[in-house]
Amino acid sequence: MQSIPIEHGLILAGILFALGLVGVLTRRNIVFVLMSLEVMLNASGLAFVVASARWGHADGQVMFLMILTLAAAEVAVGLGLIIQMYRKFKTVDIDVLSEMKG
Amino acid sequence: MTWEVGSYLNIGVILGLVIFIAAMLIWVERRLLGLWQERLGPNRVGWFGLLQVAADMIKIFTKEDWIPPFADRMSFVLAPAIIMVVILTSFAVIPFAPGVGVVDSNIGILFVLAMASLGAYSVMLGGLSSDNKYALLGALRAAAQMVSYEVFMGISLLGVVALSGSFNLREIVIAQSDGWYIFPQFIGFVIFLIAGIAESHRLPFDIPEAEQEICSGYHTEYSGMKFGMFFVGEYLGLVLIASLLTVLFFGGWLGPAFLPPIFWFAIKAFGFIAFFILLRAAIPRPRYDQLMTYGWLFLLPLSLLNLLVTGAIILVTQ
Amino acid sequence: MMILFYIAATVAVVSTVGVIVQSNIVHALIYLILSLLAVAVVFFSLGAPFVAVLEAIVYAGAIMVLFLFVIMMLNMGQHTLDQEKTWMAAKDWALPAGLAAILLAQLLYVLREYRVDIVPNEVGVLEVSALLFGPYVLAVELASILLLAGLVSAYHLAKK
Amino acid sequence: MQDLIWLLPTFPMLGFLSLVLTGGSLPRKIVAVIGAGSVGLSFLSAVLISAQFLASGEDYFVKELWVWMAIGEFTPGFNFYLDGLSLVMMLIITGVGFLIHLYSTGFMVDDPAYSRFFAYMNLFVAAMLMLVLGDNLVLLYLGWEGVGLCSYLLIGFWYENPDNGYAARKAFVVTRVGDTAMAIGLFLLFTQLGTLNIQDMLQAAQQQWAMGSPLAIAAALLLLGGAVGKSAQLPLQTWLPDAMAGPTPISALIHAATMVTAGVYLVARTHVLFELAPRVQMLVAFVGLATLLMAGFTAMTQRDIKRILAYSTISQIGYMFLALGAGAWSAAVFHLMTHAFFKALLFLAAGTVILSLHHEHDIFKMGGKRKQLPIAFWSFIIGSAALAALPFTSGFYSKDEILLAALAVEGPGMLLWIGGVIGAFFTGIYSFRLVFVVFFGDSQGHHEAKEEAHWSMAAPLMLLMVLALLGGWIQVPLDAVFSSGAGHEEAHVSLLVHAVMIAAPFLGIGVSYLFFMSKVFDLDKLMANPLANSLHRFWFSGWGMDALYQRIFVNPFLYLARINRSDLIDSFYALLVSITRSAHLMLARTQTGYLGWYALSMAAGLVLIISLGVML
Repeated sequence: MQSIPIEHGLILAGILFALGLVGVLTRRNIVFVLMSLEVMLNASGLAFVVASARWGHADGQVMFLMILTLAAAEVAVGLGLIIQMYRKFKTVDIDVLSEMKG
Repeated sequence: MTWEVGSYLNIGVILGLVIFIAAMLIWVERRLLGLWQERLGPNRVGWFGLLQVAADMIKIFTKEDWIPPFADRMSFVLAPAIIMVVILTSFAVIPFAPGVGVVDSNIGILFVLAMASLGAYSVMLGGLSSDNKYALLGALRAAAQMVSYEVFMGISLLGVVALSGSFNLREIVIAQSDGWYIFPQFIGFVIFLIAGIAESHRLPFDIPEAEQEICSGYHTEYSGMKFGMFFVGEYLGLVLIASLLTVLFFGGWLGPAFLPPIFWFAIKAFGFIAFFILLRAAIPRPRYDQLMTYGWLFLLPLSLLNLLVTGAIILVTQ
Repeated sequence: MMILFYIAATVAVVSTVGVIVQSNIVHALIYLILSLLAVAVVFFSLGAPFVAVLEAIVYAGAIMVLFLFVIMMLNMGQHTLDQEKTWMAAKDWALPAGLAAILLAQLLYVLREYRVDIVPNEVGVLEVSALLFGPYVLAVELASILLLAGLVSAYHLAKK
Repeated sequence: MQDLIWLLPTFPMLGFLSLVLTGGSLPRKIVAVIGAGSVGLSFLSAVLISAQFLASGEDYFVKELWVWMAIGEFTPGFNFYLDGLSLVMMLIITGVGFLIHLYSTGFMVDDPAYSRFFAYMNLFVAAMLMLVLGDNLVLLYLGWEGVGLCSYLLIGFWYENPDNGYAARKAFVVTRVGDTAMAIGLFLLFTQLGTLNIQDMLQAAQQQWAMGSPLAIAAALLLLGGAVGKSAQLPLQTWLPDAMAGPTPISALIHAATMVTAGVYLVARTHVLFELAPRVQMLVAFVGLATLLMAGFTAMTQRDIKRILAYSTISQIGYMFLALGAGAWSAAVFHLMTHAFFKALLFLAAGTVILSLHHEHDIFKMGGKRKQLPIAFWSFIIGSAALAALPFTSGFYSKDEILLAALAVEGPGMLLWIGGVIGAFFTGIYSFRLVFVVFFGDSQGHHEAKEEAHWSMAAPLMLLMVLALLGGWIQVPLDAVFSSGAGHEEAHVSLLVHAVMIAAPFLGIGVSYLFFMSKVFDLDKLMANPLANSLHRFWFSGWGMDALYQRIFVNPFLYLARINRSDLIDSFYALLVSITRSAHLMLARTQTGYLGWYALSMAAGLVLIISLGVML
């Protein structure tokens, strides 16, 4: 079995994170924003798993499970909010929700 | 993870056999239904109508493979492929007999569950991309039903996992040398059976595609080979559930030595398939909300209780 | 395994790009599922089969179904697709993309000194479970409370 | 049974909790049963416990429940201490308290806040029992503040009227002055003697402090401060007349029979300290004397039936302080008990009169109520007789003891005695002035008197009448408590002394008769005299104490508050506020409400922080 350099795993996580960030920053459709957020969350989980593999411990995997739980709860609440928003504003444009300013 | 002996041959033979069996099931089902409903079933093409499947295949392959112009092309094409891929991949971890199987994985059960959860996309994407309200309704129903029953399916399996101490399907079969898990895990077996039928949306739980209510649901717009893939996929799912029941609760290939192990497996699996067909003939379809209520308010607590009691007994007896 | 890792990584990156540039939301979701599955394969190649499968079951199989479910419920139709295209003007992309690129460059710069090869050893279900119900049992309880809170609030929010 | 002493405060506490937690949703009958029944049960257990305690012949009994808190050496226990003194107090509180609760079930029956009333009353009884049964000063202080709180709540019971709220606040603030002194006293005792357990503390004080040592004087003075505040003695007496704003049963229970005598109890409980500081003890006597005379003058001039009784209470507690100062501890407690009987009787009877006249308080608008309210009339006759210490009533025995003890004091004994006798003379005047004006004479005003009250109001009056008449025959078991007490030797005094003491109240009654009954002397003519008139006004206002305090304390405080409103320090804070404000306005502009903008800022911040981390 060949070895994998750890930095490649971390670089992958970094690339995914950056891509997710671009998605969060550019999209106006809130569903896309949430999806990009999932990408970022997943990338951070990946970093944990890479670290776990580096040391041969299971702790990183446990952390990933926590992130998974967090993501599940976050998505449930986030999608509930999206449904509410769509009912109220008839749109998924996040910039419509800019009433709370100043 | 180890590959089985002669694996490439194995892969080819198993894939071919599984698909062939699934196709033949179409004929088997119609004959059996005919038998139970005191009519004949297909009997014109070939010996006992055995070539009916071949005839159907010729028809399906030559039919126009039409994609509605209003449909979302990518998802529309992807949907039937997903179900085929997902279920055929699941067969990779099924141990048919000693030395017969594709891989021997430590996470076999989880792999099957993962594939089953991905199978939901086939139905949902198919319904969503069709841009048809019946299809959408079917897809919505399918999403709720499959996601819900996946949960009980997973939990009902954990009793078996706890007893055998492994996620490896081959080890689970070997652990049943002393006794099949149908006895200590009867409740788990019943729940898994029900959840399995719901997961493969077979009758009587074919709510996503109920012909009488929503006009065949998610595959209303499908025709030709894409429809054929959905159709065969359903029978593949049937074979998969039957195989899983055999492996998890009925000792897999284990049996008296006068028959080779693979035959024992086949006999048990076919018994389940016949049982499923009998269910289709015998039981009416429940209402959608009844199915969901039944699942969340009865099956979920029951499966959790089953797991709890199993765990407690294991803890005490160890 | 090494080849598996690189193939999966490539797939993950490409499909993630697909997520952020797609204007059709269903397509974007399919790309996202693909990306998650690719990451699951990466996990597998790193010797973490348990989380790999969980990634497939929970992330790709359950959470993304929720997304699809909501998309179905909203059913936004053709005009949102067009709107989405107009929202994706190049000038809106410049600044975020630049920023993300800088961030990535920084990360790469920080990582330049690490040179550790990992030989993936399988860390299986047993080890993870022993940790989960040993030292991390409190975290598990908290996670379950979090899930309960998520359940209640999602029910409340989505209720009419 | 003695072990069950914790039941005593528990019953009313449970009553309080059940009434409070149901929030007034219970029907009145059940509220009455809970409210009065809990105190009744408490009384029953008090009687049983007392019987057992007296039969056992022990000097004291301690029930240790649990350690309240433990901070280093400071470990006050939640322990109950029973001896003769707390036994008497406990019986008075539960017994008289029960009668007043019973009376209240009838008196308050039309009040919308029936349940709240009984909740407060029950809480009060529980706190008061805690006060008298606590074996350490911290527990005592808990009860002390508890009764203060209940007093506040009940004075302001009819809070819709702002005046009542004002009276409640006044009572609270004025007693707080005394309580603060007392708290400081507790700190002093603890730091000096290392314990707050009363008995240990007293023993330690006797061992460590010499007679008249400055520490003993300071401790006694501080405790006296608390006692003076609670018992409405000079100079903190101004709150009690105003406290009459509460419902009449409250005045009977809290502001006559029990709470206001807590000061007497405190001094009696810690009498060893006062014996170590003879000057302070003398001060106690003179405080009592001054208070009783002052309150006597004022009571003669009041028009409000409850205020008259309130001043008479102040005056009677003055007698108790006089006794305490004279070292006649048991006489003080004895008078405390008889006073509880006849003053509760008077207040409750006054309540009946007030209720029958639709809450009319002015005695000169009453008159001729003898026939209409016979029970109230006889209650007043007996109560006033006991108050004026006519022979063979309960008040006679206790006041007699006090005056004899005062006479026996070395030094200013004669002065104290004469003052006490003059006070008795005044007592005769004002108590019978009340009787003559209210019950004899012509019926004044347009008020239609109601029928005599329900049995729940009549029965307590009857019982209290018996107690007020015969209470003087009760032997209080105090010898063991005050064994060290001075002034206990039988003083041989001449017959003349006795004659004067018996004659003084009769003289007062006679004067009162001449003024208010037969009208031999014309009051109006007397009032025409400018000197008498101004004196009357001076006394009526309670020797102008309220106005004095308004000038000395309240006005300067308000003045200080006013000039502090816009001072330099404030402007500094105002600058802070304006800086914060402008910063806020600046930052607020970054709050665009666009999620993308926020995320962008976060990302930029992240980039910045990582750059810093990488560079450095």
